[in-house]
Amino acid sequence: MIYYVTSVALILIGMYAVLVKRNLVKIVIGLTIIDAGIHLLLIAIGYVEDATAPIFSMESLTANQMVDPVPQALVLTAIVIGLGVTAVALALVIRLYDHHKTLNINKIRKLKW
Amino acid sequence: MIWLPVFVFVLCVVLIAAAIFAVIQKDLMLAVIGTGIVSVILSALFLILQAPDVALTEAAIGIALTTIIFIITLKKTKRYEE
Amino acid sequence: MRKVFAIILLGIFGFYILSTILLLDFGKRSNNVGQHYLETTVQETGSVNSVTAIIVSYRGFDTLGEVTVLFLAATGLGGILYDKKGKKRKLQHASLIVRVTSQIIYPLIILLGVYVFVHGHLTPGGGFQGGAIIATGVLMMFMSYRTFETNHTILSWIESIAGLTFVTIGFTGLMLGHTFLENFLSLGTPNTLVSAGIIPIIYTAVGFKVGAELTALLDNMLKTIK
Amino acid sequence: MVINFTPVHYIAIPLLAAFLIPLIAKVSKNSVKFVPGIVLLYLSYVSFTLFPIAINNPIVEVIAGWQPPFGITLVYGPLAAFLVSMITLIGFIIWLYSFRFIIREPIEKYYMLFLLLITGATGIILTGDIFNLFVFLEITAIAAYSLTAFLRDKDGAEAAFKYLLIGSFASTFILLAIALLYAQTGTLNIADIASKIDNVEMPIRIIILILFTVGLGIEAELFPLNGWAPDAYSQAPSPIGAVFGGIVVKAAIYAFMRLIFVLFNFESVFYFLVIMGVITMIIAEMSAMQQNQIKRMLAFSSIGQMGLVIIAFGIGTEPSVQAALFQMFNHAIIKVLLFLAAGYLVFHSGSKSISSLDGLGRDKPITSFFFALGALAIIGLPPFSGFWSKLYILISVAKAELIAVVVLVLISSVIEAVYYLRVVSRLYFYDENKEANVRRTPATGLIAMGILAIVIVVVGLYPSAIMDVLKPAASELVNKAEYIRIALIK
Repeated sequence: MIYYVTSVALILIGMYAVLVKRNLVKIVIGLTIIDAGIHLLLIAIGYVEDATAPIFSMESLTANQMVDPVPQALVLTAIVIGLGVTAVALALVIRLYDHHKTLNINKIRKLKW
Repeated sequence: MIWLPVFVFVLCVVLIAAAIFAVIQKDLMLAVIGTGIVSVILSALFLILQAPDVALTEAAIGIALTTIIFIITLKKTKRYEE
Repeated sequence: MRKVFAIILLGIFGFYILSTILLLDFGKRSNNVGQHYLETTVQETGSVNSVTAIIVSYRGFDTLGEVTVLFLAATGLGGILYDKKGKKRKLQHASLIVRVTSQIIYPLIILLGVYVFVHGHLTPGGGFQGGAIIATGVLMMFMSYRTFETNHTILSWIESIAGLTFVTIGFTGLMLGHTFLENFLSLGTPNTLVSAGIIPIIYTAVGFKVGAELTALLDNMLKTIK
Repeated sequence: MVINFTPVHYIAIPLLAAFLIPLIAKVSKNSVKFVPGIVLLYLSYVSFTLFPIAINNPIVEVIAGWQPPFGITLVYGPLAAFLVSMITLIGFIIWLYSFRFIIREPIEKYYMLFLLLITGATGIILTGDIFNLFVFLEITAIAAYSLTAFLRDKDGAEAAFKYLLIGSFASTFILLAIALLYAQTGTLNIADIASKIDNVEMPIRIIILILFTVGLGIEAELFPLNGWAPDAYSQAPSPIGAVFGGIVVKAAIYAFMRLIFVLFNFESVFYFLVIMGVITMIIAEMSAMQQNQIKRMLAFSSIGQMGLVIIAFGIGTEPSVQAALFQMFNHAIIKVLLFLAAGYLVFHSGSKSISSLDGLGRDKPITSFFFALGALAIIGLPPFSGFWSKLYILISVAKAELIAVVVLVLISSVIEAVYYLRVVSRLYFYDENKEANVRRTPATGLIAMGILAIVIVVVGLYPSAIMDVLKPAASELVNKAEYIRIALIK
């Protein structure tokens, strides 16, 4: 249960950063924190108590002693996708800084909302 | 393993604290390090949740690469929030 | 004002999401797709690591998409930062200790990366993790030797050939079997290096591709001059 | 060895080509331009062979030999076949137009991103797996962000960043919804989820629905979530604006509607859709009226048209869905024509604002003619295709006895007519206020626009040609049990 609460807290903290913070880098940090929260949530959904990692490293292990591998596969994909989005976002930040010489979105005309 | 729930609780509290730190810190370099700490603890939690594959990915991508590209961005732009 | 507004909005959102999520079971086993995978992975794919089996085989199409996402990110980043590169960075090396140490560690990191993706079907890890580790090793060299250059031609060759290998294996499956990405090699004995059919081949291709892509991505970002 | 055409070609072949482009660029930079054209032409041929089969027997392709629900499937039913073929053809036309229009470096990156953007949209439509849908959505989104900033100017980077922020929120919501669905049903195959969704408790189901509505509504340009669209449309290169309006939005609407009809087909959702559609339409048309930049105007008009499509889907009967699909098709060809024509008009006049288009009808008669034709078609004047789809939508709305909605649709059509005719009259009846850039429009651009214009006129004369094809497509979307049976190969 504590994992669920923590992951929702992370998602909310990240969203707060995206909605309230005025600094471009901070906003991107917020996005990575949201991602972290969702990843934790997915892994927690797949967890089974007193089970081991889904790797049949010994003959004696059976399917009933393992956690659900599907959320792990999904999170792996999601982490890589998150890296891609973060990289593109930061490239845009560098571009915007190059044009405006500021990271404050209040000083960048169209990004106000 | 009686101490494990306590340990998890402490990790979760530190995780949230690090995330809040990353959001409110004015020095962006420290904020980025805060996100790095979030990734480190997340990686540990993944290990506790029996997801070594994901923990390894988070370690290689979340801790190392994401932090590095943030730091490169800060080098190219500005370190302090106005 | 906007702070208050945002907090109220997030409060409502958080309340509904949390109350929904708390309805879910925690730590219970349920009879779902994952359970089926666990029961059949070793016989069907020959891979001991069921996460790897899911990523490369059962949901291999996702992985093709995932590789494409990284490829897109590297391409898009190159496009966005295009005309800014080409200038020389400041030629200031790191200290002697750092240089010597990274000189020694560099091949070890590359080796570790290769180990991780070659053993993806046996131990935790795989193409994405291995590729990221390799990129980290190259980055260390960038940092300690400011003159360290990666050869872009070779990088894009590795990237393209690895990507082509992936899709070609997919089409070979379509021609020899019946479906795209179907396994067409013998499964071998589980828990040995040469086993699990096409999984290690695909993961090796993914490892090279991810390594080359992330290196190109870091290089592109580093070469952008303020 | 005989190569059998299967739906996976739509995704694997463009990926193969995209991975090849860097190598081709090393050999000869100029030949890169041809790659997307060849790929899209090949895929059009694939559509040509597969489409007649799929109309009667939907093709379900299994990936990697795992039967559903354990593996990922591609569902190529009548509806998907129709939309994918449409996307391929329109993609080919837009490529033809880009051929001479995009002269800015790095050209090879432009064509890679362009090809992958179209592939992502195709994947969204074909896939039968919900997480795979998310992956393709991200492919589309990342390609779209990069292309929005492709011109590397101030406004482009701003628009792209805004789009990226809103898009990241969208993917957050969709991923959350997928996590909840997996926790509740234990499967990721859409048809399998649909067969188990009734066991899910109502509150959770509604939360999942809201998450999907917000996530996909952002991509599908629903009312409060479409703030990114006008900026992205107007700052991206013109052909990319056309891809957004003609292809990406269609794929997002398809995904949204598929999920609504299969997972959440309860009464109140459809009322909600009608209301959302009306609000979206009215507000977008009002905003379009106030724009002084032509591409922003087109973007708002596009949002308004999507509102109309959502209304028709919201009625939820088979004829209304058929009309909605017809409207989607019409909007795809007409809006692409408008964007392409506007691209050259903007290029010739040297400014994005509407007032600088004065008198261009005399200097650039052909391009202006195409724009005028597109404008008349999208308003819904009788000889053109836009008329029929609007008529069918109005008929089905009237049958559902929603007279207020009929009135609102008519009012918004009038508003639409006002602002389109304003631009057309400026093209033809105003005096030239300055020297226009007298370069000739390249032949490839004219051919691209010409094909679209011919399609508009021909479909306008023979609407039944498209309507007949759409009949099985509409019944596939509405009939939930049938979809589950087909997609699970039972």
